[in-house]
Amino acid sequence: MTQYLLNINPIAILVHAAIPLTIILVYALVAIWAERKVAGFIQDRLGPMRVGGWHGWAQSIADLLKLIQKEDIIPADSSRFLFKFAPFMMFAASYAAFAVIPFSSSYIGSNINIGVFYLLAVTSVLTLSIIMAGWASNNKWSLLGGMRSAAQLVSYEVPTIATVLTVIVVTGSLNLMTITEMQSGNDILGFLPNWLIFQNPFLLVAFVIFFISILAESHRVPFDLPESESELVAGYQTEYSGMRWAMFMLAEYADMLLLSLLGATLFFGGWNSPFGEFMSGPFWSFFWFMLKGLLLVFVMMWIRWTLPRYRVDQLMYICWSILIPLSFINLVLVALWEVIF
Amino acid sequence: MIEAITDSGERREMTINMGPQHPSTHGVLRLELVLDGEVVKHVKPHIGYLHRCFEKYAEQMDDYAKVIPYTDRMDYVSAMNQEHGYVLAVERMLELEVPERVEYIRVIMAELQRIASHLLGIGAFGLDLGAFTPFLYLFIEREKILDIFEKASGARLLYNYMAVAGLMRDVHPEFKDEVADFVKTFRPKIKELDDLLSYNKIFVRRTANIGVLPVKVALNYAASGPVLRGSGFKWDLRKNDPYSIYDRFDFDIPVGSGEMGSLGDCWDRYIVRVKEMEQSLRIIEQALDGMPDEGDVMAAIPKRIRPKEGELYVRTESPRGELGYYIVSDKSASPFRVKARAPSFVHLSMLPAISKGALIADIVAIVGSIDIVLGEVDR
Amino acid sequence: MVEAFKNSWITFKSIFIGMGITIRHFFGKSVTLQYPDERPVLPNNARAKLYVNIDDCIGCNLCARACPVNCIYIDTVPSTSDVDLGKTSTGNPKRFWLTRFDIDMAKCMYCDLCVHPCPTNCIYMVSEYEYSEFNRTNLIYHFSNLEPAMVAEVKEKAANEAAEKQRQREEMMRKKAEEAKMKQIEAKKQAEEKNDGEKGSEPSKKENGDS
Amino acid sequence: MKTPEEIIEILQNRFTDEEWILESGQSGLPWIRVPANKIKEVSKILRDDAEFRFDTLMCLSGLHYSAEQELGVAYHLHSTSLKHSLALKVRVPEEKPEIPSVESIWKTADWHEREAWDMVGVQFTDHPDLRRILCPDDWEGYPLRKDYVPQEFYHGVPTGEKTVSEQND
Repeated sequence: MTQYLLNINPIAILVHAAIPLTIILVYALVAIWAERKVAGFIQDRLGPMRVGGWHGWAQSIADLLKLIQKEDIIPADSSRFLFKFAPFMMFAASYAAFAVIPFSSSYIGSNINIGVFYLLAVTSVLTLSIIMAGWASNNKWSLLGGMRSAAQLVSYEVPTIATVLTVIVVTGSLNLMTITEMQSGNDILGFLPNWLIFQNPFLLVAFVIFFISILAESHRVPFDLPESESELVAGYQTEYSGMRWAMFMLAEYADMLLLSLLGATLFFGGWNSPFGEFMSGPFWSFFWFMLKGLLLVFVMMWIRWTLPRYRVDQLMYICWSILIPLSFINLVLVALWEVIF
Repeated sequence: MIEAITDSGERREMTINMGPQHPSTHGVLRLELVLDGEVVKHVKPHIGYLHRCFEKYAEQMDDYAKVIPYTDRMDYVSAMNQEHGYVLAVERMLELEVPERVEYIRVIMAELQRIASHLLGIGAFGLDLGAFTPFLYLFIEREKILDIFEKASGARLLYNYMAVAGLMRDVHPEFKDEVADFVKTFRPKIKELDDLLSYNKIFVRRTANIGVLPVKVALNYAASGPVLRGSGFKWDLRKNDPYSIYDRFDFDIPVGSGEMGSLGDCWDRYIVRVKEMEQSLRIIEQALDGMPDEGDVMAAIPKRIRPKEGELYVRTESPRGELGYYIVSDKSASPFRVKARAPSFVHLSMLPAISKGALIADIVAIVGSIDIVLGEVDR
Repeated sequence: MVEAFKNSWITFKSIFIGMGITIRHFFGKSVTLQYPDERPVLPNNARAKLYVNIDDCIGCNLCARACPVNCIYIDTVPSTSDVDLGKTSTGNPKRFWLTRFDIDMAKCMYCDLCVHPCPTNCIYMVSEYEYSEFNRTNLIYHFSNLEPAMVAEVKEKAANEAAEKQRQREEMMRKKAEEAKMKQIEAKKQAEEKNDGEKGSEPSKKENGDS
Repeated sequence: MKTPEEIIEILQNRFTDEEWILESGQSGLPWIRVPANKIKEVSKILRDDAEFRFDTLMCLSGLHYSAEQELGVAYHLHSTSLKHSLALKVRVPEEKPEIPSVESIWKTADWHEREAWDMVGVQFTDHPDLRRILCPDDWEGYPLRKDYVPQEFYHGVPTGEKTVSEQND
């Protein structure tokens, strides 16, 4: 252990830690602005237009500055330590998971051979932090939001893991870098890239289940029950204000990106270019990877501004009665397909 | 609250206040919910946060006409219908006849207002269930109606447009074209709404079989309007107790059919409103055809309105249901008593009866589906 | 099983239809008006702010009486005989100095009821809608164009004239009373004289009648 | 379909010990004056009897007759099956304003009666939950009485219009 610690280069660690953080922060600023623009355009509005000139591009920066200045209110009878700690823990959980995401053909935070397993394990800390926030606020709406979210996240982890398993069955690896590398090339039907989603019809089903599950995991409509504003005011965030609330927001968007990037890695070839060797290389692979991830994020936004929300019992019904059996059946079918072909 | 969860073994109930500041109580309504987990054991509505003494004000006005702006403020979402009921009551008290043209304009205005009000009601209902976008699409249409109102009356929300024995001012010359244009552009939007919201499976699952209101209970509670029709009872004051010139128009009364779940659930109440908008369009078209182009908009009345001693109860079909005015005159220039029987008030009182055993999310749906306006509940 | 698949198919179908509609709107035109840059065009008769054309006001107080919220305050002083206030543009003669014509726009509820009774159409709604203030008292609009000195002068004059008139009236009354008294006295005198005469003549009449 | 005249005749035959009168003003519609202690009985008959079938209580309003020092309650009934309407009125002295509740007959009377209690102070006996509904629970006085003077302070907050504007100015 001490030997291991002595071998660590602190600067390398800092650099490795800073790269995902920069990506998350820049992405969060852009995504919050983009979410408002998407909402605006879908609703025949314009969204933010004033701050910064062109289409209000500086709106989220202005919001951030405002949130920093805001008073940090802590409810009198709250459990102070947990209340203060919860937002940071939530962000830490999604941030830590970025360590194993292969951003580009030449960059991955930590190329460990249990990448997927690590990612799923670390993100389940999210549940804990949300319950913490909900309970510590000493607010009934927060508590309800926290309980809902605990139930929701724990349930939807099962179909997520089951669909990830299908990919692992096909690729035989837990390392995300390896999984991505296995998907390079354009061999299917002569022109389609070797992405897993094209390789196996049951993987398409797996992707649909995976996508529904990550919608639920990142609390997006139609599964945004923990913070459903028309029912629970703001759910577990009700008592938060200022930067602590901003941390929740940041963590939520980071979570969205994380799961979208995971989806892109598992099903859409990660950083592989859709045109084979054309436009590949470390920079372009980063570009393609982010593009795929952001497209999935856009679809999540698009769904959010289209659909109403499920009720809590229906949410559970969908998970336990439909998605979980379906995902396990699908797992078997994928395995059979792999054996036969 | 902390005991409620640290307590192991026995189930304990949690009392929670929904409102008066809550995103989906449609104003300042407080619901006292007793919860077992997320299941609602009891609901106790508390109202009065928006009480503005409409009735006391009405008694203190020294003119019957001065009450009209206050009626606007009762149900601020459908001000035209509120005025319509009140002026009809005073006119019946005075035994006045109003010019033909006035009647037609009043009906067109009332029906446009009904559409505008339903658009808001439906949109807010969708919003309660988490569908944000339909709400804003419907608002675009509502704005068009408000533009027409603004051109005619000068105001966008509280019109004070109808006067006793006539209208405050004549409509603008291009009124007919504008309304006809609106009718034409609005029809396809209902189809779009159906696709986006009404028949969306998630929406249906959230609303079907929720808050079921049997006809018997509805009648015992004197429910009216879309709430009663949602329970499958064919009852519309425009047909069953015609006032103004509604007996001249040909339109249907849409009723709930239990198409998606059981009869009288939230979805039925919702779809009745959607279908009613189409019927209102039909009435508007017919009224536009029949409306005289020229004519006075004010009947000759004495400067001071002094009805003879007596009293009467006049009811009209407002977008939310039966809007009644009980007016008592003691021969003086100010009314002795004006009581407004607000449909939302009655509908809200049945909330405890129809929401037993629902989840919190269902309470939101039920409150949205009975479409209350707190200005009218509290008056 | 088949039912479940059918249900999920319907769910997915309705979701895709909905998403199709929203994406169409995504690329459609927006209806937003960028407010301070673009301004909505209000119709001419929009009711946004009360305005009084004070030159045409005759101080009849009808608007203040029609107001349900009592937000119009009018004080008038009758004009003296040496001043002719002229006529309004509608031809009504003006007989009052308007020492105060205030409208509390913070109280006004834009109901239009004060506009209709006005005999000279001098109070009306205009479509100016940007008049928010930091201080509530700034929302009380003063329409009277009389200087405070003028107000005092006018008031004094009016008071003087009123006093003069009162005095005149009293004098007249006194004169009248005197005259009446005189007349009464005269009448009494005459009556007495008559009576005296009648006393002598009456019996003779009777006698005549009897005979 | 029955006119009030016909209804009063039937009632007269039913309750022979009372004299039923149809009252009316010079304009508007007539109403039947019902003695306070009879209202529940009459209501039940009006709702259930095949001749009446008044299944909905459209409106219930409290009134204050200051000249006679009496409180009144007006009931407006309608029958959806027979399509006739009727107005009833009960008047009680101000000192003892007790009227039996009709909540058990028409559920809608629940809130209407609470409102009448809140606004004019009619006491509905055997009403299950007679609390103030529009005003706060600890409000003083009955706002719709003609001689009502609003309390000056409510929990230290001035209630009058004048005091507020004076504060702000």
